[in-house]
Amino acid sequence: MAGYTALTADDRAIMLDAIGVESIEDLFDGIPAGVRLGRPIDLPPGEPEQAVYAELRRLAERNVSADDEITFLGAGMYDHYVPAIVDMLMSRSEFLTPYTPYQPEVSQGGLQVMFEYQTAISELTGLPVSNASVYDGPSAVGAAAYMAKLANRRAKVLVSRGVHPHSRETLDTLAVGYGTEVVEIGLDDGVTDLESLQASLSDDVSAVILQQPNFLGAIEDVRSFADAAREHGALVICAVDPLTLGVLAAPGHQGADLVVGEGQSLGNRLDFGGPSFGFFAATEKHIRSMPGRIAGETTDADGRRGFVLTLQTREQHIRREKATSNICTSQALNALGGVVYLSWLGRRGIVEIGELMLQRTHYARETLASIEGIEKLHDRPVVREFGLRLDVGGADAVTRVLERCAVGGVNAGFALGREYDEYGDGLLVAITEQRSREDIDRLAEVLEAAVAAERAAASAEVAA
Amino acid sequence: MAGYTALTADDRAIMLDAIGVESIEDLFDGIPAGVRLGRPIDLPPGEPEQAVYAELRRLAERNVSADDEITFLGAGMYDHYVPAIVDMLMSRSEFLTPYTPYQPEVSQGGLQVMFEYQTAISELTGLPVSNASVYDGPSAVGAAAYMAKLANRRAKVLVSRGVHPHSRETLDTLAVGYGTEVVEIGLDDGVTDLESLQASLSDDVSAVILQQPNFLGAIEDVRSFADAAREHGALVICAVDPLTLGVLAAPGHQGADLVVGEGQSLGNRLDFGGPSFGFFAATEKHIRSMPGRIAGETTDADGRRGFVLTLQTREQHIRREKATSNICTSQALNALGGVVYLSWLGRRGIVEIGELMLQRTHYARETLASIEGIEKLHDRPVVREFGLRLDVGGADAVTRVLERCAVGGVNAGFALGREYDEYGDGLLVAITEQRSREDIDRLAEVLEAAVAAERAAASAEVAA
Amino acid sequence: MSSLDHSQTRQQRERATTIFEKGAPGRRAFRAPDLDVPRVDALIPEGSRRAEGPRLPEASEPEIVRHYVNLSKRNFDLDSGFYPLGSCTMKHNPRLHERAAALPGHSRLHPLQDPRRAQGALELMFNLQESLAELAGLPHVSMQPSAGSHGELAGVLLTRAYYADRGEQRTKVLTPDSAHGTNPATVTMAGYEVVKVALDADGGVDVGDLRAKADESVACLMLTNPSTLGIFDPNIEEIAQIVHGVGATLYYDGANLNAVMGYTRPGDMGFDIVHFNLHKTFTQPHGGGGPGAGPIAVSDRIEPYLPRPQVVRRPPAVNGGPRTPPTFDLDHDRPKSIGKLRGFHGNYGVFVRTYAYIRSLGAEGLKEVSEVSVLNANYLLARLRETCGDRLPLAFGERCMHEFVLSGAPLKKELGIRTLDLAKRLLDHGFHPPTVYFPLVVEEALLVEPTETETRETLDEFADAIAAIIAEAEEDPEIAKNAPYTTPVRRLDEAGAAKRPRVREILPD
Amino acid sequence: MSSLDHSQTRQQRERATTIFEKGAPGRRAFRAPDLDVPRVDALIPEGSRRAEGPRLPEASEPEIVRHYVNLSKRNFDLDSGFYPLGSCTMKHNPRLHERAAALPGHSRLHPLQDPRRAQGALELMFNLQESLAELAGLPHVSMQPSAGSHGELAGVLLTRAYYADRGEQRTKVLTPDSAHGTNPATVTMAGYEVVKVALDADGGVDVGDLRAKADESVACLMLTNPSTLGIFDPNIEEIAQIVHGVGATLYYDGANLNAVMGYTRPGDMGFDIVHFNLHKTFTQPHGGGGPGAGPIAVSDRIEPYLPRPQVVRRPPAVNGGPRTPPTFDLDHDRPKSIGKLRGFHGNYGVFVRTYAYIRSLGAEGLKEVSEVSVLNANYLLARLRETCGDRLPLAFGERCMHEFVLSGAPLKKELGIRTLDLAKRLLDHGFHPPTVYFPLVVEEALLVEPTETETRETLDEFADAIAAIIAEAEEDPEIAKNAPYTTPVRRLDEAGAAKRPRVREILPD
Ligand SMILES: Cc1ncc(COP(=O)(O)O)c(C=O)c1O
Ligand SMILES: Cc1ncc(COP(=O)(O)O)c(C=O)c1O
Repeated sequence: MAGYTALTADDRAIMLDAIGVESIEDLFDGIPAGVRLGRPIDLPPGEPEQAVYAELRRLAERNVSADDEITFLGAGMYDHYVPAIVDMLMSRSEFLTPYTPYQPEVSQGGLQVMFEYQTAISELTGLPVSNASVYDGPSAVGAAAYMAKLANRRAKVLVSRGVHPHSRETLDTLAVGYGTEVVEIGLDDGVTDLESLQASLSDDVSAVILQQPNFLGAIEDVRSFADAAREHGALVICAVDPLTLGVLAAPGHQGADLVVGEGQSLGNRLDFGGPSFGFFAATEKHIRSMPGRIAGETTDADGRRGFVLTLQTREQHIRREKATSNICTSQALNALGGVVYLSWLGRRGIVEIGELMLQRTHYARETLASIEGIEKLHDRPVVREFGLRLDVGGADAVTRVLERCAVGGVNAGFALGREYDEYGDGLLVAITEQRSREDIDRLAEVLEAAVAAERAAASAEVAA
Repeated sequence: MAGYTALTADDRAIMLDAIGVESIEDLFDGIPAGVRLGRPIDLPPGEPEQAVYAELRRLAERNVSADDEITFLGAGMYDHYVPAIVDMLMSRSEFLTPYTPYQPEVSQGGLQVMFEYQTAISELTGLPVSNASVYDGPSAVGAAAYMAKLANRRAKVLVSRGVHPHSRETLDTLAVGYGTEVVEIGLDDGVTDLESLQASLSDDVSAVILQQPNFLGAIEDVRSFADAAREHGALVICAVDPLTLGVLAAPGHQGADLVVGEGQSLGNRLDFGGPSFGFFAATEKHIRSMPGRIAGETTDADGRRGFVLTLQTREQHIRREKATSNICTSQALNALGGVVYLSWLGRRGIVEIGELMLQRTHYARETLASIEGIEKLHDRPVVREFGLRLDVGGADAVTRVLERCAVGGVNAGFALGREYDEYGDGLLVAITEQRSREDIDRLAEVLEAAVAAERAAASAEVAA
Repeated sequence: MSSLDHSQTRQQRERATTIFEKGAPGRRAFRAPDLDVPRVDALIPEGSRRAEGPRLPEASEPEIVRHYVNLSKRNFDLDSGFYPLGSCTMKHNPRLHERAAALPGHSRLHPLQDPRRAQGALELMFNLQESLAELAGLPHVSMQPSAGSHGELAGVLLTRAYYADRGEQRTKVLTPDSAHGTNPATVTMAGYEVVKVALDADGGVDVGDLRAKADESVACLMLTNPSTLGIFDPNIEEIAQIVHGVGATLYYDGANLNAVMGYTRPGDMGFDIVHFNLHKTFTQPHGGGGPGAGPIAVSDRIEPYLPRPQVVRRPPAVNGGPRTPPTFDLDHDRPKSIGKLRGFHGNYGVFVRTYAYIRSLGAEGLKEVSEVSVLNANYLLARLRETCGDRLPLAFGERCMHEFVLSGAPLKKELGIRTLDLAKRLLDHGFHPPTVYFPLVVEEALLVEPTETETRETLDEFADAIAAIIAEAEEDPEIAKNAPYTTPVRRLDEAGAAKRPRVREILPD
Repeated sequence: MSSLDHSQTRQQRERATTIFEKGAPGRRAFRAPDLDVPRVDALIPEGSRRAEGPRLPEASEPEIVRHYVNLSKRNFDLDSGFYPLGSCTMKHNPRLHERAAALPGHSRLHPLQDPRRAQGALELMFNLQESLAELAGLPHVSMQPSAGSHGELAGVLLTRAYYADRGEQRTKVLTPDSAHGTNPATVTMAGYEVVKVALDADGGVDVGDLRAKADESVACLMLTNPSTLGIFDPNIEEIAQIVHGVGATLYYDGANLNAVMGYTRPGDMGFDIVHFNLHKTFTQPHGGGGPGAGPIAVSDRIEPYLPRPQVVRRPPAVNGGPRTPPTFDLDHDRPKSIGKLRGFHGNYGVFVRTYAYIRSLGAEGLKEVSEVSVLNANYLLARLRETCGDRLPLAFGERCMHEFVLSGAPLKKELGIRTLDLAKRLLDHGFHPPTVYFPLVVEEALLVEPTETETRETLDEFADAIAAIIAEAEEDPEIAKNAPYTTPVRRLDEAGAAKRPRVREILPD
């Protein structure tokens, strides 16, 4: 008996008899000979639980996790603390193992969680309508541009170069399918170039896409962009880190029509990039063209309050080729983690944690920028992340500096040259509530030494 | 707000008003001035969850756990694999957070688990009656001797030197209280000396206490001892490792009246020694003098099958000074882990795992005993553990050998000299299903080198 | 006067209140770390500073725990009962997988960690790609898609890229009537026109219709095999010939792979692209609607277009200095790639679980999965046909693969009981109902998939419950029509919900 | 004919079946590792070899999971509802503690690991000893006892060792009538005679009676303060004087420590020995009856007799070579020790949780615990006195500490409703009842302890439920007498269970 099956020889005999066949093989008669595998599957034999666990442990130990170093790596996913109640609730059978709530009478738990999640996302983003999750942040950006296209049928979208590179690349990939032209708007001194945007706006622009804070951690002036876009009837899509929304203005209050983003910072693990969740919020008028599940409130036959999946006529299982999206399975459990986290954080906590990140980020930026050979990438206000320029001689040298820091037990951040040619000497440093002043001071120490060593090595090379 | 409390300033005002006092302080009026603390508690201030978790991680990392080395350390607790479903079920709120099932109508889950646990222990031990757990193995031995005393009011117990030293010491400690004289019966070639026991038996012997397998891993001839004891009307108490009872005869079938033991090997973690659970099984006639909770089957007002705590008139909360024991809170959750583990292991698994340990133990013993400078402690059949003699010059040298092995990532076992003066050169090696042949071969390699090095160092010293 | 209404359960008695309605102003669970750096004011420009914080809940930790624990009890779940939801493969979710995925080396690993310091994760992904390739019978795998529909989108975009690269203009994608809704929806999103292919009398693809519609304008045929009717298409070879004959690609919707492992593979059947639903066949828990993962396997000709980055194994370096690429690496250098479908590398946490599952079962175990899932389905079918075959007939044929479709049409016609009523009444019996009203080609459809991890006893109990409900309906159809009675809420007004959508809690200011 | 009996819930309808009745011969979850060494026969002597294995369950993993998950749903638990079980301190159990205790460095640490390689565990235990000493106001701590009653036993055995060492013969231990059952039971097990001390009119120790009974034959007075009546004994100083006056020791049953942290300490009151219930005051989850831990703190004169080994901190070594003792160590060299009370070092996993709790709360948080627990108790008391003070009066005094005792005597006399009936009816309202029929000195006692982690709203709801039940009983007492109605089973036949004990499942051979 393998594969968590339960049938004994007796069971099998009784069952085959009831079916009226001789053997299990007979049940596969319908598969034509020409397409049969005709040999055993070429995979190793199964192993006991203890052996499989040991192997997974071996693999885990070959990774350097955020538990193993002091990490300032962010660039889209962040080392935030996940409170224990999130794990506990996400692992309850009742939340972990059901399917999408197709039978609402026995799914009120999951449905109400979605309703609460939607409420929280709506509060954070400042928009009245949220769906119950999409895959992740970048795919949410792609989905938002698709929705814009469905809404106004215009030919192109303008996307800020400050939007996460993965979001931009996902947008490019998907836009080829639904036939939207993607035009990039450059950065100027760390933030999206408003003039360049204005120059690119026209009546065939479906949407303008910004990120807040942008990939460099800088705070964008969302309202100005929204005003500009609105003049041309373009929708404004804003990707945002929800955990900054205790201190940063809600894009929905600043004119954004769609607010989307990556939910990992809300109680989800790093998990090497997934699963987490994407969120997707919109103004009222777009409710019937949103992608994904939406939970709605209603009453039962006796008048009790209850929740259902609503507006399903948007969805693929009802509307098929006319659906507003193809999404089916999304990230419900991760969204549960999100709303539990937000409940734990609470109305005051969301402000406090934002303020803490803001202050520590400022401290870190000033401390690091005062080191010989290091300067700020730009002077714009930042929150939770910021860019530096390392005067070490370009992208390869930055990589070597990072390696030197890693030896000292510090992951100094993300080498911007991996995604931005123009910032080959750039380093992106993320600061969460997990990084204390002590950690930051340690980073300063290690980074200072690494930069100095790299510069010394470079001048030695020049001298030689 | 700290301490997981919820009262806001508003709440407090309303509540104080309802009570009719001015301040919370007033509620403590009844504490006389002379006994007041009169200063703040001298402990550090509280910390956020993330900081406390970080500190607990720091402490954890200062321990070398069974995950960090290949360990052959046993001597009462063993590195068995704990299946994931045990953790999952033990952490379900419904099992984790209730009190002792005083209200059976809303505690059928816990009560039925106890009933199932009792059934499993009864099957393992070969005795019809089990309680729902005691603290641990050693305290179970102490409790068994007390029960023997209640049963026959005799003056002394005979305890084999093969019984776990902690059990013997616990027995000594408790026996001082209830006034029983403890006489030790020595070992002969690894097992309890039957002749010496026979010589010590008399009509004032309340009970004879054995362990199966004994502390040295050797298989005792329980039946012969039971026959001898019975002749003098003494009860036979057998402590046993339950995980060997798929291959070793049930002591209850060999004449033991009480079978007790440490339950850690049944799906419980090492936890630096606890919590795990002790089990306690007896023949029918002792049911009304057992210590601890016992779940019993009954019916409800409508005739439904149900379970209750039964025979409570034995217990302290009813009988007070006449109770058969003072035990109240025991180890229910750990016993749940035990019965889930046994269900997972199953009727065939308990035999298979016993057989596996038996075979690998034999292999390890033969392999190690063939190393230069190492010999078997005795030739008796063993299961799951065995003793070796290291010809390195005594207890201190054995400790140094162990340290050398530790440097090689192997915990070679328990230095018998820590508990047995007569085995100063002894090493006790435990083999569980987690220790593969590869692990054993690695132990052989490391131990061989360590013994050789120690011998070389010793002769160098002699030469110098 | 009773202090309680005994006609209702406690859950029914209590009004559902959200976490936003609980707690009180000022309550909290979180405690912020102390500010350990000098405070600086005005770090955020005025216009970008939030004036009033979002109205998140204000509750103590005990309140939050109780709220969600009690909410969880308003869910039916697989760990508590039988969940024969067709097409969804609700098989047992081993907890080993959760334990393994939670190891900090996996769960606390940053996706942008230097590949040299993420060798375990990359090795796992690489090995998993190899395993999935073997199961697909197709050599190349991308782990990036996050669900089945995401895999479909990847697949159709790959097809598009393939033709674009060849300079071919194709505009249509064929799907049979029995296709899952995600298939046609995907086609639209990928900018193709959907063309439906009819089914033949046995529930398979109507080969004549296919032949008629297959021409040079067709980019792809998307197929599930066994289909959503639980039938293995006997004409699969001919179908593949026709599709390939016009130069189109063949896409395999892998949702039903659970039926055929060890017997046949999409690649063996001629498919070019296949997605896996790791949350079906490979037992990632469904989480009430995700997360899942929908990796794809493709043939050589599609490979150049796969999403970026790919996990690769590099040949061992000759002079392994610090600048040598690591053994397992991320290959971003894929000039023809369609690009990215999402952030980072896909749902890695799901991969860990799948990896554990494949290692636990091995080659034989995976074959046993398919065998027992088919045996269980056929046994349950036999039991149901025996007791209520006339009221609830099998839609097509005599037997099935891992699932089967019954038609509730006779029940509706003869007793006035709709499939929905039957489903709701099953809730009272403690079972999750099968999938209802899908596939669309069967009137009053009931799609039943027991999976391999259920016992014979459970199948018997389920069959008995269906029989009891039908017997009950023969006498009094009203009972089923008003079911359920015992659930936390009773039948819900879905139309009302859609008419005036209330999709968030209204909060006091 | 309905297919179901709607007068019952599903749980009520289903017969309870044990895991031994589930499954089928040959089913299994465990898979053994392959035998990787040469097989040798007859390794066990014939007479010691088991002929037929124990009849353990034979079930698949999914069956086991479903069985226990469904069983769990037949429990009431603290995470789901209010649990005001007096004397048990059912406060919120933070999950942080479970997470911390599960870290492999703690949970996978062998108790016999070389102390050099267990420095984290020993440091934790040492620090915890220090914290508990501060809270007890007594300088020395042993972590070994596994529960309150185990701590009591340790305490009385320590007293015995102390007198034995001094050559004094004492034979009696005093306990007040309100003492918990473990107190007298412990006394007997430790070989002393129990002598009861009367209570005075206010529920405190009758000082006159104490004075009369306290003489040189008395070894100890065991006291809970606040007592199990929730009353802080105002005469504690005099009591201590009397006991110490005859040379006896004073033992503090720490079950009620939750009431007084930051206000007073057992040591300040004159106690010599105190046990803590880490599963009460320090929120170790109760687990349906353990595990707990009952560490003890003692005064200087008792210290030499503490159990072995003790965790100690060694002064930093001058020349720290490999043979230097580690900083934190186990001291076995305690010649006057009473020895061991159990294996190894106590319930370490519980210590990790307690440590986390004390670090989370800190000095102020612990004081707030006591303040709010007392405030909550007094508020609930005030609410109950307001609505049903005549039917359910407070047994003693006007106010309380962290818990209070009501007497159901009027209710019984006037309406024929016993405290038991009230408790059972509370179950229908979704509350766990308070402790009933304890302490024994109050007729029809109801001992209510809300704890500090409950909200005001919860206390109000509970008070309302009690009021509703009493109002209901005024009209129709039969309802309460036959309660509960909505639980998985209804009132159980306890007498029958005790008469013909069935304490295990009967199995087929
Ligand atoms: C046949 C079929 N295809 C595709 C899908 C879509 O998969 P997912 O939900 O993972 O997007 C499903 C899921 O229900 C399905 O059953
Ligand atoms: C007052 C009192 N003393 C002692 C005890 C015994 O504690 P334990 O159950 O931990 O043995 C209890 C527990 O109920 C108690 O309430």
